[in-house]
Amino acid sequence: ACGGEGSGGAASGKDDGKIVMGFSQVGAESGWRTANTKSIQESAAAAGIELKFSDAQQKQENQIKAIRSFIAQKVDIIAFSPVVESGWDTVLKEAKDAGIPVILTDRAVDSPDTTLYKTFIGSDFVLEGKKAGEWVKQEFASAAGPVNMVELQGNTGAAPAIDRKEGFESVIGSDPKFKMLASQPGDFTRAKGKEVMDAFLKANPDIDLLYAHNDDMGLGAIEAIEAAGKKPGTDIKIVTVDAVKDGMQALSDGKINFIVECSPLLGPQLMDLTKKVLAGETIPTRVLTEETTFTQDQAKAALPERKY
Amino acid sequence: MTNLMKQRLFWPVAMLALLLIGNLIFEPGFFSVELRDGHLFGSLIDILRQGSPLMLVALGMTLVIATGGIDLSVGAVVAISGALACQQIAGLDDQGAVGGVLVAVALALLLCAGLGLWNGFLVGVVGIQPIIATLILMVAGRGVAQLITDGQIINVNSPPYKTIAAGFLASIPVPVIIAAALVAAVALVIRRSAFGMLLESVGGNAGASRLAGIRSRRLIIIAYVACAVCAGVAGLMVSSTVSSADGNNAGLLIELDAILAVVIGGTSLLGGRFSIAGTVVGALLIKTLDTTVYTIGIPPEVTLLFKAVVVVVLCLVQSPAFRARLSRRQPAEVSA
Amino acid sequence: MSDREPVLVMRGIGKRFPGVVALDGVDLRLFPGEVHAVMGENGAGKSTLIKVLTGAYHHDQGDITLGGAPVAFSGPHQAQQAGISTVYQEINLCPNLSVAENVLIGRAPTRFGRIRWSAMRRRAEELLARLQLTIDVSSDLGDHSIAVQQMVAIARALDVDAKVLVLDEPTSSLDASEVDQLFRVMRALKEEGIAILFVTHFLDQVYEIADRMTVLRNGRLVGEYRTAELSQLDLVAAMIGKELEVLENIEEAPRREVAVLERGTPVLSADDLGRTGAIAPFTLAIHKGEVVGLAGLLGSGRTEVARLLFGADRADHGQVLVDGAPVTFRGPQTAMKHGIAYCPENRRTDGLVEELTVRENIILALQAERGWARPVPRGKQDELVARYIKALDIRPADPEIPVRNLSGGNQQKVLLARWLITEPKLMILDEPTRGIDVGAKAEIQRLVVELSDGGMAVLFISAELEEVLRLSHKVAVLRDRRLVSELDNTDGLDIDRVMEAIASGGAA
Amino acid sequence: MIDLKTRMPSPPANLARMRSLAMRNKYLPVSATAVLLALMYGIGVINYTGFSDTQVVLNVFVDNAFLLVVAVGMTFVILTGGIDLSVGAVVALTTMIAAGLLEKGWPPAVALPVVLLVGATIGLGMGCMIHFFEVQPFIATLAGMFLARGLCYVISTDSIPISDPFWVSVANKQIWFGGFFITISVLIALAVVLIAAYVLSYTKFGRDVYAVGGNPQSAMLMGLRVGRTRIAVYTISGLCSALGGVLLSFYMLSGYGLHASGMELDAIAAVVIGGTLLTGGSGYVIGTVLGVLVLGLIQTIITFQGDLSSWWTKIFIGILLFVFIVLQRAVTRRRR
Ligand SMILES: Nc1ncnc2c1ncn2[C@@H]1O[C@H](COP(=O)(O)OP(=O)(O)OP(=O)(O)O)[C@@H](O)[C@H]1O
Ligand SMILES: Nc1ncnc2c1ncn2[C@@H]1O[C@H](COP(=O)(O)OP(=O)(O)OP(=O)(O)O)[C@@H](O)[C@H]1O
Ligand SMILES: O[C@H]1[C@H](O)[C@H](O)OC[C@H]1O
Ligand SMILES: [Mg+2]
Ligand SMILES: [Mg+2]
Repeated sequence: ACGGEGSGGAASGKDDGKIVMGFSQVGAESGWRTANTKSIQESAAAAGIELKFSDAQQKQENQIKAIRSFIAQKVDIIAFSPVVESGWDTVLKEAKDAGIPVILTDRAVDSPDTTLYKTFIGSDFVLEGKKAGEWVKQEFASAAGPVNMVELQGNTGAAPAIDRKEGFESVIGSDPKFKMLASQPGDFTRAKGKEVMDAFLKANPDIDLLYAHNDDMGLGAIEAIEAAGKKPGTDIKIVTVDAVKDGMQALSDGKINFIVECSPLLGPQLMDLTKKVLAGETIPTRVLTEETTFTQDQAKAALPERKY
Repeated sequence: MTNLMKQRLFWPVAMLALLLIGNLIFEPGFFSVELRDGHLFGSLIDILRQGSPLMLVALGMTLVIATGGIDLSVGAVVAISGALACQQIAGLDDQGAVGGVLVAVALALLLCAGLGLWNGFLVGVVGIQPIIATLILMVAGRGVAQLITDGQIINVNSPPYKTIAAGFLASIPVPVIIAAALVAAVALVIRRSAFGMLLESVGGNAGASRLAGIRSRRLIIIAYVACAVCAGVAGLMVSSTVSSADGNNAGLLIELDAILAVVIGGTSLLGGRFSIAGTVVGALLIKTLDTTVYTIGIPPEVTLLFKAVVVVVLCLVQSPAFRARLSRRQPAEVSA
Repeated sequence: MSDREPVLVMRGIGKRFPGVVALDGVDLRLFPGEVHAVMGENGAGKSTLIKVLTGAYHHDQGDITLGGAPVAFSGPHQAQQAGISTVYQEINLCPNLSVAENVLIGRAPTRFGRIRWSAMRRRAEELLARLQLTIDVSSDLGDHSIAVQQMVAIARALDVDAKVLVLDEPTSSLDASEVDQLFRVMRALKEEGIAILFVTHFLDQVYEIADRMTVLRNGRLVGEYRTAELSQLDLVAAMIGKELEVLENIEEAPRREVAVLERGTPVLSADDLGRTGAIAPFTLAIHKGEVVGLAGLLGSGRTEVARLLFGADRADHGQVLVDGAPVTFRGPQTAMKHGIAYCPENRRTDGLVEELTVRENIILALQAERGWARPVPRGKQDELVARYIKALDIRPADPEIPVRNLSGGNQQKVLLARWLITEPKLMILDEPTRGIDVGAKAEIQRLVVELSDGGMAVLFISAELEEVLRLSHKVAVLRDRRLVSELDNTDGLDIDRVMEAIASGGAA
Repeated sequence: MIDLKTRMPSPPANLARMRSLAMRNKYLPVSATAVLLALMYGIGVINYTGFSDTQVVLNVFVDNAFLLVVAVGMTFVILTGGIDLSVGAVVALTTMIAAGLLEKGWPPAVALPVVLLVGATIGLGMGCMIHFFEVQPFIATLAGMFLARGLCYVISTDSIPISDPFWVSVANKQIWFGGFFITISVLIALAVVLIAAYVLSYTKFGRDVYAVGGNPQSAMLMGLRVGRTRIAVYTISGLCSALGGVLLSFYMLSGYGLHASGMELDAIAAVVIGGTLLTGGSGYVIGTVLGVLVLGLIQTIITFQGDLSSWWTKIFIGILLFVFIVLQRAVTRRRR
């Protein structure tokens, strides 16, 4: 059932001039990630690029192994979403020595040697946090008393969690009007988001705002808020990140107030850049994903053609 | 005997009480339980409600551990159960139809029973070491769950399905009732039949049990099936809570919590003697610990340290050797 | 002897377990160059005294001096270092290690910290040869019969440069020649001035080897005697604390009438039954009301015969017939369904579930037969268990304590009780009197006679030939894993003839 | 008393047969694993071009050197009948401390011993808890796991890059021979394997490990220092985890609290697949090496397959594990 033909493909790509790309994905830890994978697979097919896909099951070791194996298989280009920022130098040097260009997607690496990869295409998580913070600041601009906030973080240690917290704080932190009552990890999942929100609601009777690092946790929290007899979006304002379909639905239903988009649809841009790199064109070292933010009204308009 | 059982449970119960009181200090309203719209509402109720899936998984795990085994696949089973149920329900014309939801739930539990049978077969018949036998399903099972959901989160909008986790019956949350009913059922079977004793015998000395004519194979299979079905019910609860199925994250690492609950409850991982009541206390203790983290507002960076300290303290106070040493400390005993 | 200084003195030793006072003010003196027996009924406290001595248990009261200096060992390791070498009652070795290692682990020969395996094997072979045991010392200990394991445990203790040698029921599973061999060695050690503490339930052995003895009863000291000055009758009286009526029972222990049994269709017969590598194909029939004894040296295959007949091992040759009809054994449960019971020789690994209670252990087989869905009603359990605790005099008579807390002999009785309550047609008893005190042994022998008179067939295995002869209608002789002859227990049959059959490997 | 003069010595032919049989039984699991591993490799070579390249095999070592070291430590623990769940966390903590110290400018010559010491100390602590206070190993080491991961986050929730020249040079050093290369980590791992194999079969301590695993009660009565042995194996495991962490930090050149997540299961699986019994007392380090190779080869096959979706990857791993373990079991099964 699982793909029979074992095209080990050391040479398979080169002969017919077809580009072979090795792509190492983090895993399939969220709907966002799955949409990301799908986008890459589909756009590769559309661009006529042969994709060697490898799933790292959330482990950096596995990604390094996969990249090594791509080098051994002599692919034309390697792209990957690093699980972690650090620790890629050795294997990227191997790729460079083998003359295989590398493109980073979704998350960056912190290597000082920027010649190890051609470009990084993805969102700026810190910026996302800032966007969320700015909306909050604006939304509560006229509010008098202290604004009581709670935060649902992503997995402890995950880059988007750290950055989105940092971005948000950089905007809000200085303003004494805003009070962060509690901030706990909800592990990017709905179930955990709900559980943590349950506890927040018990401990803090008047919460004005919830900032969730992704839609899923926000959606879980909505359930908790409703179970506590409050109205999400009204009694408690909610801002989240991602803009997946379910999040957009809740946004247009008025249960979420604002979503900062973090698009998983990196595929087309990636394929585009791939061709440019292999054609020897110079490309910018940082390509930002085309992303926006959504208010409730914008969500209503965008929802019908939302794919993921 | 009953006296001894009580003693065995004394320390976990004391620890649970201590944690609850700790919460009370940080949050004066912690113990308040009120009736809101005819529903019981409050932090204590939350602990029971949120603890229900863990309690069920731990319940099944207790039976498996009693045979001297272990089941690492429960987390995957939790995910598969929710995934299949939601996938079925999502395909219904009318998601609100009770009949359709019941069929979906039954299918999910049936599949779980099948998975338990698979584990039981590998352990009891093929004779593979339990940790490895169930590791196979632990790894592959998550893949299966994601295969069912196509890696996405499947949403359902089904009031009957939602009842499993969010409903109330006679003011009491439905998941609590389900968990209590299953615990009671298992306890009853154990008390009223010889199942518990034979299980303990197999776990205590498999060779001697065989020579005493016990069909351990059958018992082992039953234990793994029961465990998987319990995990399946837990999986339904988990997915019903958020009206969606998340093949990757549902029940992630629940096996560790469940094993911890069983052991805190006084059951040895070596098999043999087990205590259902202990497991229940253990599960509540773990859930309370989670809640405590949120209530006290322990920073995420030190949450694990906090848990480590609690587990260590709990193990130590429960350890007779530790208490003996403490009380022996004063007069310089010539023991060394 | 007593003019010399005692090497070991235990004074006023007290030890209590939850609910039981195992030792209460017990004194013991041990002189160099003597064999000193500790005597007492099952549960009298002999093993506990030994474990207190070696630091395996912490005692609550009393003190111990070794070579004049007070000692308090934190564990057997220290005791060993101080020159006390011990063979504990239940064989305490590591079945997963080789025989050689079991003999020498902890003091294996090394060079620059590297274990010299060949030297170790040689040394182990030598030590075993001292006990006239020739086995492959690199084989796993667990592959050997309990008797061989017992010999290995003894060999281990002998290797130590010890002042005191403690032997807790080392002979319970040994046959006559092994016992003889052991005594020879003990005498030699005695000559070297080693003090030997010896526990056994065989009175003959005590009178053969011991110089003095200490008698315990219910955890209390009865007295210290010179063997020569205490008659067997007085010894038993001291142990039991009752006067002669019990003794009379023992004296008149049953002797099987030379039976003329009308033998119809056998309850169970083995037709050319065998298992490669374990026992050569044999044919044997056991009839209703008949006691068949199995005789043979250790390792001759008696246990293998028993296990095949119970379906514990799968035969690869021949067939089993129950009441004349062939039956395929799918495991012990098939045998049990046909009314066969098997009381294994190694109670610790094959018999008891140590953490279960006495009651649970007793009803285990009965319950297994009924399946888990049909529990034996609690009332019936209590009644049955109470009956057998009383009948076999299991002590302490508390059905709800874990069986692991019972003394060795009492554990053996629990195992017997387990099978008796299943009321089998055929009872296979593999060393049922191992570690059982004189009184209880007579009881068990009487029980066997009663049961067979009542129509039960019994296959009786014991290292004690007297016992086998006394009880059996027929004795099957094994040698080298082969059934070599079958002797009817008629007038002419005596121990010598059985021994002869064993030795010559053919009919006498 | 009967005196039997005619004792029959066992026929030597029979003895030799028994001996070879016993030998075969003893090494059967390991040899079976080796044969199956070769088979699996063969299948890979047939199915995938480029698989037969020697470097592919060497890469399995390069990519799993740290796991190998960790699994060797785990072997000691499992041989005594224990288990160590803390290894992955200790590996992560090691990378974190090392990265942290190097970042602060500590010289490698100081940082290296410090991290090894930390690992060993954590192991020692858990060993003491297990021995002195009779806490079940599963729980004690679970607490150790919480503690070590918790400490990681206390140091930093973010990952810390390592740019120390020594570390970088070791990490990048490739030892070439005949067109193929291995890394220093591989050499270190192989050295650890050899030392462990020697210790286990040729030193008193090693044999004590087996004895304790065979029957701790008996081992105690045999006068072996059970407590010391037990504490020592957890210390060794802690030390090996720390060394594994150092190798991982060579591999990744970073410290991170989420490194090596789930590695405890990989290590346990490797040990058990290598034929070591979880009940203790039986197994070999060479088996563990084979076990690691099996896991590594499965991983390699999956990358060469190259077209598996995320969930099929998991299912495929499960299937390969299953096939391997069942075959292994079928080969080694003893007739009952
Ligand atoms: N670990 C224990 N826990 C509780 N009670 C125990 C324990 N060990 C022994 N006992 C009790 O202590 C008493 C003495 O037991 P001990 O084993 O010393 O008897 P013994 O004289 O060696 O008997 P036997 O001849 O049957 O071996 C018995 O009543 C026994 O039940
Ligand atoms: N020469 C020997 N002497 C003693 N034991 C041996 C010898 N050779 C093998 N054995 C071991 O004895 C084991 C048990 O044999 P078996 O149980 O049939 O003996 P048995 O007749 O019941 O004797 P026992 O009185 O020792 O129980 C075998 O598994 C074998 O490993
Ligand atoms: O898991 C995804 C998550 O939902 C968040 O939005 O950041 C990107 C991904 O890691
Ligand atoms: Mg005794
Ligand atoms: Mg025997």
